[in-house]
Amino acid sequence: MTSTGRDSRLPSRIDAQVLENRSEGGNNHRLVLSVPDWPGAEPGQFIMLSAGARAAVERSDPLLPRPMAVYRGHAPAAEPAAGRVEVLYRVSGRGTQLISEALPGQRLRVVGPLGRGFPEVESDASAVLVGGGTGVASLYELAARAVARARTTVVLGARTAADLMGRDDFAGLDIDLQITTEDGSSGLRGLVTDALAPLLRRVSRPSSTTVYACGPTPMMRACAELAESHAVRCLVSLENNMACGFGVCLGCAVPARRGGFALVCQSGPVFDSNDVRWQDLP
Amino acid sequence: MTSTGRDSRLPSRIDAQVLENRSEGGNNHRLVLSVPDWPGAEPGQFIMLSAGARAAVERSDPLLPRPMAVYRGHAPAAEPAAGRVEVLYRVSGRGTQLISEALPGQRLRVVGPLGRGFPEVESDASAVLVGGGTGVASLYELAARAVARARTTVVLGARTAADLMGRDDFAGLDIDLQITTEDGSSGLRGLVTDALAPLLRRVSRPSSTTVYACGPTPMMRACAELAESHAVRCLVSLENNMACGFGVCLGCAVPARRGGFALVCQSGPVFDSNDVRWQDLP
Amino acid sequence: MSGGIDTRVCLAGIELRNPVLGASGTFGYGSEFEAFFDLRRIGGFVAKSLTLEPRWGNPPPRIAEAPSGMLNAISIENIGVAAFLEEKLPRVPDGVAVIASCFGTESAEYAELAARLSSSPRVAGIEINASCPHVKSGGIEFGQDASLLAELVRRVREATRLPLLVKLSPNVTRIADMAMTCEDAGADGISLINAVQAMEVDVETRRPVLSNILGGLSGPAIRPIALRMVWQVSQAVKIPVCGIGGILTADDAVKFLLCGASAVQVGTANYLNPLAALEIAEGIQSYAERHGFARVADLTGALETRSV
Amino acid sequence: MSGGIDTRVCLAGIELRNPVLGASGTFGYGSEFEAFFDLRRIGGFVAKSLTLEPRWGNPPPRIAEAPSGMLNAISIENIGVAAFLEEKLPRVPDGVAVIASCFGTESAEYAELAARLSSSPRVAGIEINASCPHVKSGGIEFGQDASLLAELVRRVREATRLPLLVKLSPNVTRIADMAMTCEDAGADGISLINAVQAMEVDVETRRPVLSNILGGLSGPAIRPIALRMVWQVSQAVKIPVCGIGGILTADDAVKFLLCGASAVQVGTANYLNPLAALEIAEGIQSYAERHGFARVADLTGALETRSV
Ligand SMILES: Cc1cc2nc3c(=O)[nH]c(=O)nc-3n(C[C@H](O)[C@H](O)[C@H](O)COP(=O)(O)OP(=O)(O)OC[C@H]3O[C@@H](n4cnc5c(N)ncnc54)[C@H](O)[C@@H]3O)c2cc1C
Ligand SMILES: Cc1cc2nc3c(=O)[nH]c(=O)nc-3n(C[C@H](O)[C@H](O)[C@H](O)COP(=O)(O)OP(=O)(O)OC[C@H]3O[C@@H](n4cnc5c(N)ncnc54)[C@H](O)[C@@H]3O)c2cc1C
Ligand SMILES: Cc1cc2nc3c(=O)[nH]c(=O)nc-3n(C[C@H](O)[C@H](O)[C@H](O)COP(=O)(O)O)c2cc1C
Ligand SMILES: Cc1cc2nc3c(=O)[nH]c(=O)nc-3n(C[C@H](O)[C@H](O)[C@H](O)COP(=O)(O)O)c2cc1C
Ligand code: FES
Ligand code: FES
Repeated sequence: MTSTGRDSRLPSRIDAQVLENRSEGGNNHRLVLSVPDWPGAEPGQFIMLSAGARAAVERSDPLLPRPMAVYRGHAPAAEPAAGRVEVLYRVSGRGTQLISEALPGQRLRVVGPLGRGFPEVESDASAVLVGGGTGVASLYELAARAVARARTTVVLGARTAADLMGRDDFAGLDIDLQITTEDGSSGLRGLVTDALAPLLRRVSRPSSTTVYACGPTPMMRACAELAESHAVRCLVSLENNMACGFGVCLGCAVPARRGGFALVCQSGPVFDSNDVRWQDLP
Repeated sequence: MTSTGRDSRLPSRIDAQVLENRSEGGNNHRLVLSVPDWPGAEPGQFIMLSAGARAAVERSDPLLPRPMAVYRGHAPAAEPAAGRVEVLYRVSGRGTQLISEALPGQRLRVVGPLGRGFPEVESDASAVLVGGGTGVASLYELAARAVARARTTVVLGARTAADLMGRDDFAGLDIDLQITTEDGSSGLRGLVTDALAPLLRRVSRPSSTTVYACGPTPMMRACAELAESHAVRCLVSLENNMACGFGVCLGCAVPARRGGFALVCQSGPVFDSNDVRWQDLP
Repeated sequence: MSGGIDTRVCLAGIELRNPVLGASGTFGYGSEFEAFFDLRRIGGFVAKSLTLEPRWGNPPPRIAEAPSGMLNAISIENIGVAAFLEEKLPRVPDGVAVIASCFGTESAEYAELAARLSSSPRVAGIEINASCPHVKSGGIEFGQDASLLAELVRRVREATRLPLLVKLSPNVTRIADMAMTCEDAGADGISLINAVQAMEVDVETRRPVLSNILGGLSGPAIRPIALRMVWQVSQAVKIPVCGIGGILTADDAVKFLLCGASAVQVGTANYLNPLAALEIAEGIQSYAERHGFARVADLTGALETRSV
Repeated sequence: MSGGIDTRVCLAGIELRNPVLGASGTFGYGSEFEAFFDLRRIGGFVAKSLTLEPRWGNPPPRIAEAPSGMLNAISIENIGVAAFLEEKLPRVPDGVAVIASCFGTESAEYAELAARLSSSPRVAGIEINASCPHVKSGGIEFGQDASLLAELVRRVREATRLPLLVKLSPNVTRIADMAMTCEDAGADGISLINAVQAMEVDVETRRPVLSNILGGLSGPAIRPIALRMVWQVSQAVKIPVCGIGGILTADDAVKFLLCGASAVQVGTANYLNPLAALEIAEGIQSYAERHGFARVADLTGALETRSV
């Protein structure tokens, strides 16, 4: 697969300190970590997060760290100790449950920044960002940087209003924000693709428009198909199961259009949708 | 082995709610649980405590519950919802570490009351209670009940003053309280046996005097030997490794003087020291 | 568990109210659980393995904790078959299936145990604990050698007409071969797995943690191994399979049923939660209802495998 | 690790700065860890198993979580021996012992791999991954059949003068017999254990979690099993043993050394903590110092067993 992102910064293992960790209603939580010397991350890069600095040593179940997008990273050049990493996550299983129990002051193991993020949005282009479920978290930095360079539209979807992630943050950006919920409790009733389709129909310059999608596989597949039918480029950020996050377990393989597999943690998580063999995804 | 205790109440499994759980300095912690319908426990009985109501289901490591003496149990006949169980524990490993992280409001799994406790102290007898380390926690209820019936002396020992458990509670009882620490930071410098020996030398009626000991095995063995040399009866409360606490794993076996083994959780934890084959204890 | 769908299953000819049994060595002789729940609400239990004479086990330490599991080296401490028949069995309420587990160092001992146990109408079935080293074969376990195992099962088969389960040791190269051996020798069902041979060391004392050096690993740590073996055995034999190993929840139990087990045994989980077997039985029923199964028995073998 | 006691060990003729290696399939080709620490601070690593030609693995899902462990069914995806020699090996800093792991479906493939790898002075040793099903024997793994294993080790032995380790499958009845077979066939050392065959099921979809249905269980869950096998093998063979399985901490590693291992490999722990191998190496040294050992090598076999 062709690499879509910019060169990534070297990852390291950091024992980060919890500054904030709270529910934002429903199962959505916001975690703010103090990470001195955080080198910064490109939009779309991620970290591997363990629920303790000695997580697996003190209790080895659940064992694996969880991949989490860097929702917002803050790497102040002048004052390295002020480094911050923010994560929006949904408590959906045993690993995220454990992460949600971490109290301010506690240390969590972070490995990152990892992966290749989104390429820089071209100036004067049109960017359409589509986030569903936890995929929303991978898009905030991209939106924040795109807004100065391109016409930026963001579609955020969830099952119901309470499940929407990061909505207020996105609303604070100078973007065209559209919300969809399956039950109609907020914004358009329906799926993100119900909002994306009319947007793509109105596109005047397909060649300078890009769709950036992150969410459940069926959603990304649908976005990719829609974009293709309008001759618009589509980049997707895949959320695969991962054990390591840095290319040594080979667990995160995704079937590649050109044959064989690509590692989501190394060549991705951002891929050109044409490079993914969608029909072979589980 | 001959049973030393009174009939135990039927145990049940209870999802108890944490009312208080805090460090008392050093590694000693006090846990207060709300246990509606707590049937009460005899002095020396214990519970099996898991660090969560769904402990092993959410995270299966560490797996086993931990046996803990009922430090103080409160079973108000009139108002069953006011039942309380108090536990004094030392954070010494992975299980107690996890228990120490439980926050007020959280639910912990309790199985109990378990085992056979101390027989009732005879009126007008002399009772000498000797507690070392976490063994102190098994003796408080006994001391509190003995004081009205017998001349009661309590010897509490620890490595250093900060390790002493429940000292203020014992000091509030109308007993003769003696403290020993190995480093001399509080009370007599030395071991509990250094305080016990002179006490036993002064005993006038050995046949109506009983030593009640709970602590590390070498301590209990030394107490048993001292008592025997003064022809004084000695009851010990053994702290064995346990998986179940109610007689089905056979993991808590202790070599019995009369041959074979006895289950600490079922025939004990309180035994007549003459019934234990001390030389075969690990 | 009144109302709702049909929870009954048949395991090797033993009719069970529901597919959950207490596992041998973790359920005592049944009465220990009566303080906690009415035994008639689960399928039944397999009693602690019996020998002809009462037997003490290993000196302490006998147990230790392991990652998501525990080690034990109890070594079949039990009250002997006579006391079991006279004192323990009569205390079990009617309607609770009691399976008796037999243990010996020679086939003849197993056969005699089976014969004596068959005299009681309260014994619903026999389970051969094949994890005992055979004295005449230099410490090789019955369950680790196909010809020893075949001979053992044949001898016990001749001694009893009760439903006969063989409980397999997981410490073998090809578990399915062992199961087929048992089937050919006349077993009515296969129970698996027993604990996995393991060891733990104390780095401070530099000694093994167990007095016996080696012990058996049980609990959730071995569940994926047990599940694999149950699946392999279910493919290989026609007789029913009883799944055992690390089951803590109804979901865990359902996995074994889907992989082909007709019933399950709950072991180590009883120690953590004396109500585990009951909660698992109730949870299996809810699962079956939620997923539109007409009977709990229909869960058996309902795993869908993609073409590979 | 400057100052302090002598940490060097010798594993089957391979001189190691300290007894900690990264395990095959968990340490990539080494370079992936250079962002995290200087590879010269651990003993070295075993590279991902190589086949003669590059090879893709199984379709996703390839991994799943298990109690205190994980399942994988990667199936030896690798870049092939040529790319390894040309592209990967030259990138490893001098002074880091690289052991090449070989994998094939016939003995001849293993022998050819060993021969080609022996041409490079940067390969410190060969490890035979014997967990591959032998094509001509109907899917039986080399490591599960003593005669297949003997033949395999002999063929590879003839093809290389490099130190030769054989990595054993734990899915066997008597691990010590397999190790003795390797010793007799000319192996210089035994690595054990590989992952334990296992399975996981998703109760919502009622499908196996892995596309391959079966996978290998690794991580702390299997540590007590691995420790038992290392102890059994150390008693049975004279050649050195390399301990593998669930090692997360220095204490875990020390247990393997005490049970007879000359060195250890760290696997799954690398995923959770890319600095695990380094921290374990440093922790072993502190342990040895704290317990008054003159050299880390003296830990090997220092377990005290009571008379049983
Ligand atoms: C690059 C990337 C970025 C992500 N960013 C975010 C984010 O910012 N916020 C957020 O809430 N979620 C994010 N996810 C998804 C998140 O990692 C999973 O939701 C999470 O791992 C599920 O863990 P759990 O403990 O809740 O579930 P469990 O049910 O405990 O997980 C069970 C097992 O499945 C694995 N697993 C299940 N679903 C996933 C998944 N989608 N991805 C990886 N492993 C999975 C776990 O590793 C575990 O082994 C991201 C995933 C990737 C790959
Ligand atoms: C009847 C009884 C009453 C007890 N009362 C108290 C009390 O009131 N307060 C208190 O602090 N402690 C008490 N103990 C001891 C307490 O149970 C242990 O200190 C505790 O289990 C150690 O657990 P851990 O998680 O700290 O240690 P870990 O190091 O995690 O334990 C490791 C393993 O060893 C086992 N283990 C280690 N030491 C013991 C032990 N002494 N008893 C049982 N299992 C052990 C654990 O079960 C576990 O399997 C009592 C023990 C018994 C038998
Ligand atoms: C302490 C203990 C004692 C056991 N005793 C026996 C026994 O006497 N007979 C037997 O067949 N299995 C015995 N087992 C094995 C269990 O029945 C069961 O097969 C094994 O523990 C795996 O199941 P689990 O993971 O649910 O515990 C024992 C297990 C434990 C933990
Ligand atoms: C994802 C993954 C891939 C593996 N690939 C290989 C391999 O290619 N060759 C090999 O010999 N072992 C392989 N192993 C096995 C490990 O080297 C090791 O033997 C096993 O995982 C047990 O050690 P651990 O518990 O420390 O991980 C792999 C293990 C995992 C988890
Ligand atoms: S997550 Fe391990 S290689 Fe990608
Ligand atoms: S702790 Fe299980 S029998 Fe005593």
